[in-house]
Amino acid sequence: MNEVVGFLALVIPAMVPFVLAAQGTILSGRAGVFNVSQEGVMVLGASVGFLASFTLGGNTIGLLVAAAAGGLVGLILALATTALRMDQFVVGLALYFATLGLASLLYRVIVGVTLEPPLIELLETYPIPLLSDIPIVGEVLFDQDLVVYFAFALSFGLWWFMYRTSAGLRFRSVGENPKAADSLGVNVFRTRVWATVAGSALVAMGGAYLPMVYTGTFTEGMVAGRGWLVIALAFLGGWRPHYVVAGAAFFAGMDVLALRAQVADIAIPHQFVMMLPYVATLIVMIFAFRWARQPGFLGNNYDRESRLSG
Amino acid sequence: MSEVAAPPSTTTARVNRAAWYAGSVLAAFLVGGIVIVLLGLNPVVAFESVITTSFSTGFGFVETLHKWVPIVLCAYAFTIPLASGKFNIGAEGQLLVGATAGVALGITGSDLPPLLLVPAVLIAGVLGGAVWSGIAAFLMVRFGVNEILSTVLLNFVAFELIDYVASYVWPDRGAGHPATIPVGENAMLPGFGEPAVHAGVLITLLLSVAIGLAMRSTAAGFELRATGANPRAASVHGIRTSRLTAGGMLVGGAVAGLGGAIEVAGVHGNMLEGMQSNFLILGIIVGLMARGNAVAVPFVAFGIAVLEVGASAMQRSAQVPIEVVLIVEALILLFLMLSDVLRSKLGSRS
Amino acid sequence: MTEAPRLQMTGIVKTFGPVRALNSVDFEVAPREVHGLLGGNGAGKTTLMNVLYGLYRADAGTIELDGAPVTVASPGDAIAARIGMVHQTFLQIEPYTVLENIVLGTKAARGERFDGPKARAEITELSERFGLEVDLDAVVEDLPVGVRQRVEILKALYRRSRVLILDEPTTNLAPQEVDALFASIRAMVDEDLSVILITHKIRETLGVCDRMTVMREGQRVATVTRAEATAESLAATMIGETPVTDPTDGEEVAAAVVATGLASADEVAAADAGAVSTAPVAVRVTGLRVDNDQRVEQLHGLDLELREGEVLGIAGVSGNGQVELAEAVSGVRPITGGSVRLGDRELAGAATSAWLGAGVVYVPEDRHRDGILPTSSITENLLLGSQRSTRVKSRGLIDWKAARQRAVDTISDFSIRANGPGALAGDLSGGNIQRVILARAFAHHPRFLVLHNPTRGLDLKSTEFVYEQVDAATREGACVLLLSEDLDEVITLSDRVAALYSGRLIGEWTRGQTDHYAIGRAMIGLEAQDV
Amino acid sequence: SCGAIEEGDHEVSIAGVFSGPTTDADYNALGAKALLDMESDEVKVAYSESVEVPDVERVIEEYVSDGYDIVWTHGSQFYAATAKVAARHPDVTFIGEFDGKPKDQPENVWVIDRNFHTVFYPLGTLAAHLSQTGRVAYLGGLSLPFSYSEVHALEQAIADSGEDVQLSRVWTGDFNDTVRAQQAAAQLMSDGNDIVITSLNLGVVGAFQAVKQEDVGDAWITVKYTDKSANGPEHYAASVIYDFSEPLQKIVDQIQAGERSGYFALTFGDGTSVDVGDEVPAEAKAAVDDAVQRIESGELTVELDQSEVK
Ligand SMILES: Nc1ncnc2c1ncn2[C@@H]1O[C@H](COP(=O)(O)OP(=O)(O)OP(=O)(O)O)[C@@H](O)[C@H]1O
Ligand SMILES: Nc1ncnc2c1ncn2[C@@H]1O[C@H](COP(=O)(O)OP(=O)(O)OP(=O)(O)O)[C@@H](O)[C@H]1O
Ligand SMILES: [Mg+2]
Ligand SMILES: [Mg+2]
Repeated sequence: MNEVVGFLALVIPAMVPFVLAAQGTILSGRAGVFNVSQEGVMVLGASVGFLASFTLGGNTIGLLVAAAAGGLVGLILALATTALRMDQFVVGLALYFATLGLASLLYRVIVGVTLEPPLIELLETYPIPLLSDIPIVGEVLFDQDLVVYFAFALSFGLWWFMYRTSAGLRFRSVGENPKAADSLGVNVFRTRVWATVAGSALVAMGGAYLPMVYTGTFTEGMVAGRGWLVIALAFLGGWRPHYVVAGAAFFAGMDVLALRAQVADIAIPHQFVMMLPYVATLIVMIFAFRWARQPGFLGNNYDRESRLSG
Repeated sequence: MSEVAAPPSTTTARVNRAAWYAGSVLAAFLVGGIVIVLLGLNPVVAFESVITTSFSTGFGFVETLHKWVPIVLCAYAFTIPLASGKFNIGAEGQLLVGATAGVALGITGSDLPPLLLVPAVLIAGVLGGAVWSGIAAFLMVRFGVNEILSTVLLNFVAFELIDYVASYVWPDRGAGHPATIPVGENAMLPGFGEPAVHAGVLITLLLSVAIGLAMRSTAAGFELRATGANPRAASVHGIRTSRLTAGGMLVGGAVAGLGGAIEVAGVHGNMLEGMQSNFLILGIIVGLMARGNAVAVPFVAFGIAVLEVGASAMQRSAQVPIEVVLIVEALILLFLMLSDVLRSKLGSRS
Repeated sequence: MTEAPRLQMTGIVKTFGPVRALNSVDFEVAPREVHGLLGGNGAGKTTLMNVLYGLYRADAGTIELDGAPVTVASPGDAIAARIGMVHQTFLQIEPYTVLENIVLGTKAARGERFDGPKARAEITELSERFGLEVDLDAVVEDLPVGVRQRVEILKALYRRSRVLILDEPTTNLAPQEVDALFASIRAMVDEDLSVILITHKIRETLGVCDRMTVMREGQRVATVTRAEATAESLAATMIGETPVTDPTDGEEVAAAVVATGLASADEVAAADAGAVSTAPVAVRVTGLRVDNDQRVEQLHGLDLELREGEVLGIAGVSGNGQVELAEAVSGVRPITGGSVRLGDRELAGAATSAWLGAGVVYVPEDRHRDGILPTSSITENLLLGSQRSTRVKSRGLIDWKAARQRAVDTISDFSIRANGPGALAGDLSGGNIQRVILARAFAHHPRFLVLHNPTRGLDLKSTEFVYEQVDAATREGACVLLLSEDLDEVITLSDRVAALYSGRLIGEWTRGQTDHYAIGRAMIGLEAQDV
Repeated sequence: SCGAIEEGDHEVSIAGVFSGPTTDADYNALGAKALLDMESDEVKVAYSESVEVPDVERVIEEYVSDGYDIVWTHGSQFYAATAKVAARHPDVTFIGEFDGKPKDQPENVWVIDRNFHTVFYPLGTLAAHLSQTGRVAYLGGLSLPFSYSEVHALEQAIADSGEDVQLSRVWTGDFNDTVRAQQAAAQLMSDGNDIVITSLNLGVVGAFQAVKQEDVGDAWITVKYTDKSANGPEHYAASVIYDFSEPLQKIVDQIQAGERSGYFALTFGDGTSVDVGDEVPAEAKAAVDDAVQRIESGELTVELDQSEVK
């Protein structure tokens, strides 16, 4: 029992950056904008989130400033790919570089060379009354920090929005067939812009969560490829909010399991254990063809007057 | 992700485009210069070293050529599958597995004569890379697994794999870093001149010509592009699209794998963690800047190699922090794209 | 006229780069009028309507509705001004249901949940009133084109349009369905709508339109009332000349005559009656079994035979196995049973390229999806399929210079309206795309030509052109399998005609013995007469 | 510190090559500090940071061609390349780092032996005396020979202490992956270990956060390179602290005196020291002091065993 709780207690926070960043990714993806700047934006989020918490005091501020920074990057991506119709992939990669550089530069300017890393308080947990008293489930799910609750509420909200509201119906149509959506009066431009801005803000929050829950400080490599995995996760989850949560649980679970196996002194070279999450994902994808569908117009720019788009 | 077709190219159009591109690079450096000034550093010294490092010394030029090789090869690893509409984001994994295969042969076969061993090492690299992209190709054709996903994941698997090889199979105990012991002398590519340029540069040059020709003027190259443009129409007209896309992935992986083997046999003499550097991203950028045009790839790659070599010089000579280099690279890319937009806007007005 | 016109477009100009698609066009539609919009491929009909619908922004010109000027900068504005449009190529969200496609973006969907009972009831009522039956919960991508057409019309009606644009709506419909559509149009006009109908079929135009406007090369050339118009005058205006036909044989007469809609096809065909071919059998299909995309068997052991130089016409409403038949006998779709022999060569099971090599050439129905590489040049599109042939190569490599020259020649031979051989195929108008496809098909010197709806959406001149090409091919000994929903076309071109219904061939009529109504009945399954 | 070398400006010019950012408050910050301490009217310094192993040869060559007199590569991963370049440029003097004594050391290369195994011995002593559960853990980054030598030194110390303590070890695969270090440390704790001996760079910040989740006195952490007690003073057991300023100064002095090759082993009093936390019981602290003394006096030698840990 304790084993299970201990395991899940590690999995839940490990899921959060994946969930936030992947929901951000599918939000813009469902509007047709294929963002590939996640790795950089998460690092920027971690840096800016940490720096804001450190200088202004308070993690909430840090998260908000990180979200704003991410949103700004999203705005650049959105405008470049809608108003200017620049290639989404190239702009995304350029922003990956830029945000990666900016993250370190800001840290260098504000903190500089020191032998003592500056620290911020970690996020506090807020047990939900009654619910947190449920054995196992309560301990694991309802005794967490606020960002955990936010991530899950957001996922449910996104699912509700996309599949249960008419605004969601309009929203998804933009990523499937913007010309058809446009011909019915749906504002493709505006939809793409807000989805990309909001999506990128979520990605940055996913990054900002890392220093706040794990380390209390920013380090350059702390995102460690999660941004790239988030793209894989969006495909794995078929660009749907509910499947993405399941996919994030799978990623985080395999990751924690891999370390667990090492701690338990399993006599396999640790490199093979560390491969596990990636190999397992590939195997799962073999059976994922049923749900792994992507938005029909993902990655393409829409030009109303061109016959080639739409 | 769209419009990878090469724009029409008359001579004036080409000159015009080159001027625009030069302008965007300048603009990027201008903005970068402002950042450098704000940091209280000297942008003139910084940029001088970017431009001069590759050309002022023989060593700088050789280093630039040596950096050019993996960038070109990774760019092909990206653009060849892209022609058929597939995104190979796995060049670094393929490069590493190619390097592993190359190093395996270079170590175990160190007694063989160079005439045998060097080609064997390169071929091993090619096969290693092809196997790695082949996994993605198989999953794509057989099970419909998205290739972006599989190639990204296989990169991570490759990182662990080479860490294992460098830690357990042929570890170099004194390296202070995960690295294998050196390959035999006989496995090393011959060099020319002083400082020596390894033969991989020549191989890459020849390969570039071959790939450019193949993509442009062979039936297979045409079929690859046709598949990318409209897979249904291509198959209606007798093209075996899944075989072709899989083939494109395999060739892409093979080229990246060759890059790995050349890095082993030409530059490092062993396999070490981190040898993939940022060739994947640079390769993708080169491929995209060249609009997938195989002929343009080596030229664009040379520009990027000069920049890469010059970028670290900027840090050395003017203490410009490394992250400013990333920002300048991003700006170059953005401004290049922007120049395309502006150029076509102005063009359509006149 | 005492009433203000329902729609008044004045001085509309639209350019695409170097192409001047609309050159100061005036266009007027009266209230409760069915207004035909005619013109050759690329004349600018769709462009004019896209301007009206806000999809294209005009360079100059004004629009008035019921006497009041309106600005239409986006489709949203058009919908607000109660303009509805059924597009030439469907604009539908394929993974959505019919209901979702219809309510998408409307006010009704905004206030309540999108699958609410109110919207459902309203749409059901509309579809009954106008005879447009659909299953609201079906997913659009699974539907046959005819039904998807109805979805498009319902979309416009649901938005309470007062002006409804139908851009070539009949191309996908069987004769009976066309009749039903025209009945719906009449019902709409009775309810105060004005309808703009774009079509290439003069007979239809004369049948349903009150007035018609003819366009040519981006300009309006005439507007006439039905009373003033005759088929000949319309055709002449469209083409810009009186058609000079110098008939050398019966088929050409037939082609020209049908194209201009002058006479009943039956009469023409009768002129050359009874000529049963005795040439050797070129193609023999036996026991052909084929599945559709959903792996449901569509053809259950079909047999047919074609002799050299013969045209076998297959009439039928789409969705009865046409696509499966056409793709199976051209080697594109795998065959689950039976045999297809070309001469004495068995082709079943061979790769598509082998069929192509043997001389089987296929002109698919869906040009955009199956026919062209939209982002590639005309040169490259013309090369598609022959890239491995030695004809196009020099020293083992594709000779692009020669290919470009061939493209230049083809553009002039086939009168393709394009900006040179480097123009992207996707930028061409529908008719010109078809010319590219046909040019490519004929360049293969086919032994067996499979044509599926080859003139759908083509103007008179182009249609005539296709007929001439088919004729030339048969004279060289090729045999042709013609699948078409255009009964006139089938009867005119074919030596023998059969109807395809539910994956079975029903009846057989040889040239001169055809009977429009008998075939029509067979097409919709009223004549259960197996061969 | 700008500009290439101009003749006659300075007596000596020194270039430093660092593997990570100098803002890391860790190994590279130590290096940067040592180098910048040297800077004066007579001594010109410059450095490159975040240099990857595959690139280091080029970076060194560039400093050589810029005319630097001394090139110092900070980190044993750079030794092979340093020796290789040194052989090509007999006029320039190089300072490389190594774990142990290299076999063939060029005439113009100084070697700094980081001597990790020796300084880890007292940490083993400390852990043996401090542990209440009888289970202690080593948390490393990459499984390299030097980290094996640390593990063997710990084993030796534990055996010498006579306590019944079991040592387990985990490698996160990255010295700087803070998040994974946090997860691994958390798992080690939940597995019953009460002392975590880290051999990490930035990753240690994450490990601190995990250890801090436990009650004070029930869990301890030791760190390497810099004093990171501020991360969690109540759980902080000890650091092995490194200082490169003095050694570098000494070596440069000798080079200027004409001694162009040599071997400098960092050891207690000469570049390293052990700092024991205030909360550590006196008995354990005494044991550590004793171990340090015995090493300093030469009474005790810690065996250098770089063989793979099974
Ligand atoms: N985990 C879940 N939680 C809640 N509802 C679920 C869940 N899994 C599936 N569903 C149901 O499935 C529906 C959407 O899932 P599905 O994967 O079928 O999407 P879809 O409509 O096919 O998406 P699209 O067509 O946009 O790709 C939801 O409306 C919901 O009723
Ligand atoms: N989006 C576009 N981009 C470039 N050129 C266009 C575009 N739309 C139309 N054109 C050009 O404008 C002209 C008019 O085309 P349009 O589609 O209006 O013709 P049409 O009369 O509808 O022909 P069809 O009967 O073939 O449908 C053609 O030359 C066409 O190539
Ligand atoms: Mg049209
Ligand atoms: Mg679905």
